[in-house]
This record gives sequence, structure tokens and C-alpha cells, in this order.
Amino acid sequence: MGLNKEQIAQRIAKELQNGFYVNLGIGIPTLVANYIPDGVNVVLQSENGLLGMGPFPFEGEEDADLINAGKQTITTLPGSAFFDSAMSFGMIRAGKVDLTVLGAMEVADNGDIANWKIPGKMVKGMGGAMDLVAAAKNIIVAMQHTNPKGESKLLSKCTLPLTGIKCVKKVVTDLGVFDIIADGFRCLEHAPGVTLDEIKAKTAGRLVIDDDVKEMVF
Amino acid sequence: MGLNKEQIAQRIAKELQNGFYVNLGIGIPTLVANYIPDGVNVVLQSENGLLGMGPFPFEGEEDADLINAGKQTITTLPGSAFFDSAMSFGMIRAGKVDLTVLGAMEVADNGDIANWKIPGKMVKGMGGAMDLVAAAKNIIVAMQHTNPKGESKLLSKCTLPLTGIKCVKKVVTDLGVFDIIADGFRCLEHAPGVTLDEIKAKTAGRLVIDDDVKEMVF
Amino acid sequence: MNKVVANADEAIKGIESGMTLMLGGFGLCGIPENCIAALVRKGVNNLTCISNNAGVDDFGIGLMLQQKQVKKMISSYVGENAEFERQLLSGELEVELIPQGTLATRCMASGYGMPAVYLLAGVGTEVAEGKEVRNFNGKDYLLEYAFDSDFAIVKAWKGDAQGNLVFKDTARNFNPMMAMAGKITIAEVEELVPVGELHPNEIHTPGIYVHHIFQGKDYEKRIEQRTTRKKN
Amino acid sequence: MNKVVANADEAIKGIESGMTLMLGGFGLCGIPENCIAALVRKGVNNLTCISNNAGVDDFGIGLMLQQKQVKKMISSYVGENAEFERQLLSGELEVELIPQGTLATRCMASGYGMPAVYLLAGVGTEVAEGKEVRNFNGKDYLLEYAFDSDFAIVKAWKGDAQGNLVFKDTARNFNPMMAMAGKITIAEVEELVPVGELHPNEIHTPGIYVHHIFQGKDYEKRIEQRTTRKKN
Repeated sequence: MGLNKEQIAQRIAKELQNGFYVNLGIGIPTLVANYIPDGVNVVLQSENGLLGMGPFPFEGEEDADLINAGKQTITTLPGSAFFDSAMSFGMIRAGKVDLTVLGAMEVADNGDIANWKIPGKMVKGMGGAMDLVAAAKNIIVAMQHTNPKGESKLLSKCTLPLTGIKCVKKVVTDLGVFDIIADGFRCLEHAPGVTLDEIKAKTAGRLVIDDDVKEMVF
Repeated sequence: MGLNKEQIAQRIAKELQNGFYVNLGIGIPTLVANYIPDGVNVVLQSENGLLGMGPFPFEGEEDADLINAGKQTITTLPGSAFFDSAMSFGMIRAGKVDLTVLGAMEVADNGDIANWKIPGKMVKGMGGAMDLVAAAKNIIVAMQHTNPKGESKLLSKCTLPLTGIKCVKKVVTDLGVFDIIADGFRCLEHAPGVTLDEIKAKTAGRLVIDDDVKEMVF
Repeated sequence: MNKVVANADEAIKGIESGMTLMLGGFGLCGIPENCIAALVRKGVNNLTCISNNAGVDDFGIGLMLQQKQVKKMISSYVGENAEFERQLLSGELEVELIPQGTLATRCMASGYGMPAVYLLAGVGTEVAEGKEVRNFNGKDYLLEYAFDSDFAIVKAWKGDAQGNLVFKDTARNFNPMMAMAGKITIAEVEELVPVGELHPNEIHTPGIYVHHIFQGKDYEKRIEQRTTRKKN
Repeated sequence: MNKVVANADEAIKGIESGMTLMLGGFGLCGIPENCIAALVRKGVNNLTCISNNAGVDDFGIGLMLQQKQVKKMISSYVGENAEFERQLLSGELEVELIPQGTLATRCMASGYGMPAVYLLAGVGTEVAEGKEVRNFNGKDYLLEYAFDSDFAIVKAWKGDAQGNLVFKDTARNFNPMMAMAGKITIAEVEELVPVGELHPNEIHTPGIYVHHIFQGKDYEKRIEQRTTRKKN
């Protein structure tokens, strides 16, 4: 079975530590905000110029001047601060953002990531992803383990144009949780109902499975 | 006789054009603000972080948080803006400041200027002078023609450590007004009561005196 | 020092075909709607546009793409735009994609008089192709050049006749950096206020960077992704 | 996210002899008076201090010079300080003089994650000695490296528990850039306000750059050059 998107987000939320400044990408990463553990205070950074991103506005209270990097209407919180795009990426490059969570098309077992271009097919652009992956201290990728054709997205080498090199530290998929270490994808946890054999079969890159891989707990 | 400091400032003020953003250095240049011609609107930039510098405050209204680059208490004007030192020198380097007026110990006939250090004697530092002379589009030096020993400060080559190279466009001294051109100091005006012979005698650098040098008019 | 012009048509008078323009905004947030409409009316073409996004099909820079006024787009993200994709795939439109932070910083570099800076984004990717790579403290960086533009066009919340600007919320985004990076900078504002009304501590863009300013009108301020929650 | 500490002594607890410190302020305007007093009390020495100025004989960083706590000053202007001059001429104190804009920009570069930038100031002067010179568009520039510091100590007007800061008038000066450039940044404020009281559009330094903040006390705010005019 594996995890659904909400569960992937929920699992990633457990990585948040008190006091973290966190940038959440579009898609599954955005959902992480809904599962921040009690007692953990984090500040969400939106790279279009906001620290302290709040929830979506109540109906009728949307403000066109207040959006997140996914162009969704949002709100502020007490203590929020606005700034321009240069300062926003300045703080990202300077390593002030503690954790970045983003989606990917492919991740390689050396930490390379591809998520911005499919030659001949898709040319939306990299947005802020290249800046984020080049600079963040800690990068977690949230994605499905395989693509719609059933092919592994955890590879020995990315086939798509790269977004960044040797930068991803952890991958959370519908099948499990993986640290990227010198030997490749190290499986730390498997999703409930997912076997290690399934993970082995669906992981194309180098995979390390310790003796004590745990079943994910929510 | 030559001009006094107020008159040097008064003569330089005639160089101001409507719409200019102007940075005035410490000493004689500061006095230029008192002689801005009627109908000429300029905005004074103070490199510690202010556009739109106003006059000194009334007695009892001084504010320690509101000073100019000479550390004098000042005021703002309607339309003033504060900013940090990085933006302040950013706008200077980007050529947004139209005119810089500053003092000098020596000026060479190629536009070199020295005004920040006397080896073994004086080590106050360059402050913002090196940034200003390196970047301003138009630099006027206000100074005495000779030093206290009577030696020329308009030289063929500076003897003191340089502040900037080939940057001064015009020099106004107690004796006259000089453009710096390829051939050296071109005398445009002499001060009332000052002879061209005196200017020749007191100028060590290459001097060009046209046929139509005028007496300065205030 | 009065920089006020009557309207957008007056403000863009000096813009000619073939020029390089910067346009502020992120998505449709904080874009100079009035000036874009005036550029469409004027019909200048062959433009190089530096802007984080390219609008949507029928709004923002998308309106200029419809009229085929743009020769080249320099952006970080250009999704959400079918006409754009058509022109790109057909080769009618040149596109240079640049990481968002690099785009912002190359504009800022221009306004800060820095001809080039070293930045991290894109090392080891196709963005690095042809660029100088240099190692500082064990990390590789790319040499990135400052962006110049003939005109920068920005949208602010409030402004005054001296060109001082204040932006609202995330509509600030690229506007301050682009305002610094125009040979000539045009600012359209929702509210032109009397000189002295903006507090000098709260001005985001000092007037020295702005050449023409005008009170905009009829702002649509379209929302791309209207996301809400219900009360209770 | 509460970054409030009780006082200056608490805030500087982690500062040890031999460290590199940045101290905000221009002249005596906007200097962290409380932290300087605490550093004098603590007696740490062998410090490298990056600050535009070195205070006056009996105020600002001058107080630390009196106690011989400073090994090296990195500044743009150090006049108005007899004890400073004495230590410098006697060789007790190392001094590196840097153009003011270059100093500001090297701090900013650090906060913006730029390891090095190209700047104009000092080309052809002794400041350029040993530095890489590179020509862009016909002009020579110097390669200038970002400044790092173990602690940056800044003074703000208002601040909140999340570390958001607002500066007043020209007391802003170097404080925002230094706040960005500290491995650890300490902010002392004249007024610690409840979180949410500072308007998010008007914050100069977002809290992400600040690690410890406290309500300062007994500000003297000495004026170096009291210049006034008479009414009428």
C-alpha cells in the first residue's frame, strides 16, 4: 500500500525541531505545515519574501498582495516579517534556513536531485529550487517512490537535468524513510504494510538496509 | 588675498544643478549647503544613511540618532529617507549620486587625489572617501591652494598615499577654479584680487591658462 | 524634485522597441498592471523582458506575449502559461531560465554597483554551463554578472513625488531590486501621497532610484491560487 | 521562538578571548552601549573588532581600548581617539583600515551568502595591495571577501522576542548588515515590544538573523558634534 501524501507529510513533520526556520516547497511539502508536532515551534519561510507564514485566510479575507511561493493566498502570524527577494535568498544562501523540504522527479544515491525540467516536454523553470538545494543545511525530499510508469525515482544517477548536486540528506517516500550516506540510500523505516523486498525491488540506486529497520510510527 | 572658506563653498554651490543628488564631505564642502542657488532643488545624501539632509536642529532639539557623516546633529526634510550603510554606498557605487564635493590634501594634474593619510603622522582612515571618489560621476575638490607651509597642493603627482586615481574633475581653491583635462589643471576663473602670476607660482602641476580666464563673480 | 507624470502612457514614453525591460512582481503579485497595459497599447516589440515570471495567458506579461512584443524572456519560472509554451516550442520566443535567487541578486548587484558576484545556485547543473566556477573555502560558486536594463518598471503600494516607495506584504518581492537596476526606473503606485507622509524610517526604496512615478488606476490584482479555510 | 535574555551579561556569555566581534554603529550613533559595558566587565581580551569606528577615548569601543581588550581593529575611520592613536603608534594595536562602503558590503556579503564580490573603492591605492584586480566593462574592481564574525552585536530601537528589529534614523547604519553577518547575533534594543507589535512591512532585520535579544537600559547616547541653529 504505502503512505498517502498526507502521511508522507506527517512523517516529515516529525523531523522538525523546536526553533527551526523551515522552507516548504510546493505540493506534499506544503502539507507538512498541517502536522507540526505539539510543543515544536518553527517559523515557515516563503522565498517570495515572508518569514512567519500563517494558514490560508478565511473565505472572503484573501489578499492578492499576500501569497506564498506557490502563489496561494496565505496569512501572517504575530512576529511575521516581509522582505524583498534578494534578502530572502540571501538568508537561504547564508544558511539561516535550517531545513528545506521539497519535491523531486529523481534523486540519486549521492544526493543529486532533479526536479525542474524534462527536456522537450516541460520547461516551467527552476524557480527558487536551485538556490534552496545549493544552500540549505538540511534538505529532505518528499516524493513518490516510483513514477506513474512504476519506475524507481531513487536512482544511481539522475537522468534528468540536475537541480543540485550532492545536497539531499533524506528522502521520505510512500514506501519508507531513507538517509543518503556514502553507501547510498540507507533505509531507516518502512511504511506500514510495505515489505523490504518491495523497497528493494523499487529502488534502482544503491540501497543499504540495516538489520534494525523499523516500521514507521505516527 | 583669495577666497575665504565661505566663498569657496559659495562658488562651488554655483555648480549645483536642479535635480542633483549631492554628497558633501566634511569641512568646506559642508558649507556648500548654505549657498544653494534659488530655484535649484538638490537632495543631499549623507553616506551614513540619509537622503534629504536638512539643516542643523534648533537648540534643544538635537537627536543623537540623527547625525550626518561628519557626526554633526542634523534634521530631516519632507521626503527624507533613511537606509543602511550597504544601500548608501550601493547607490554611490551605482552612480546614482550626481555630484560629490570633498576636501583634499593633494590633487594631481591627472585627477588623482590624496586625503586620508600622512604616513607616520595621521592615521584617521579613509572613511567613505575612497568609495565616493571611486564611484561618483562628478567630483569637485574644495581646498586651499597651498598648505600651511605655502607649498602647492596642485601637483604633477601626489606625494601622499592616494585616495583615488584619475577621478577629480574640478578643483575650487582660494585662488581660482580649475577643470582637470588631459593637459592638466585648466584655469577657468581666478579669485578677485588674485593674479594669474600668483596662480602660476603656486601651482606645481601642469597648468593651462586660457586667454579668456574670468574673474570669479558671486 | 517632482517626478510625477500623468499616467502610464506618459511614464513609458521613452521605451522603444528592442529595449531591455525589468518588470517587478512575483506571479501576478505586485506587477505593474498599468504600465503593462500601456506597453500593449504602444505596441513596442522585440523587447527583452527580465521578470521572475511571464504572467498567465491573459494577464500580466502574458498580455505582451499575446501581442508578440517579447523577443526574449529572462525568468526563473514560466509555468501556467500556454501561449508562452507555444511560442517557446515554436522557437518564436527566446528564454533564459535563471535561479530565482540569482535573478534577484543580479538585479541587486546592478543597483549596488557590483559588476559581478559569486553565487552558489546551479553549480554542477546546466545553469553553470559557460560560467566561471571558483572555489571559496572548499565550496564551488558561479560568477554571476549584474543585470542592466534600459527601463525598470515597478509597482508599489505608496509613493511620493520624490520617488520614495513603500511596498505591501509579499507584493514587495523583486520590485525593490529592479527599481535599483534601471537606467531609468518607472514606479506606478496605488496611492500617491504628499511628500513627507511616508515615514523616513519606513521607506523601502529611496527616491534616488526612481525617475518617473504616477498614480495607477483600476488595479485588478488578480489572484492565481485562491486558497482559503472555513471558519470553524 | 523566544530569544529574549535577561541582560547584556547574559547575552555575551558565549564570547571568549580571541574571538572576532562585529559591533554596529557609526561614530557613537547606534552603538551597543550595554554590550560594550558588559564586555569591559567580563574582561575578555585579544579580540578582533570589526566596527566602522573605534569610539572616543572614554566611550564606545574606546572603553575596551582603555582596558587593552582589543588586539586588532578593522574600521574605516578611527579619528577622535587619543588612546587609540597611542596604542597604534606603539604597536600594541593592529589596525586594518577599509573603505566604509567596502566594510558595509563585506558584512552584507556574508549575510547574503556571497563569499566575495567585486568593488570599486581603493583601486590604484594602497588598499588594493595584494588584492585581485579584475576589469569589467573597462573599469577595474577589487575582489573583496565576505566578513565573518563569531558574534555580531547590534543596537536597535525596537525589537521583539522573535528577534525582529527596527532601527531609528541614522542609528541604523551598519547594524542591519552586521546582524546578518554574525555566526551568533546579539541585539540590544531600547524597547522590547510584544511579538506582533512591529508591523511586518516595517521590520528592518527579520528575526532569523538574531539569536539573543534583550531590553537595554541607561542609554547615554552621547553626541559627538552638537551642531545647532538658533530660532530666527
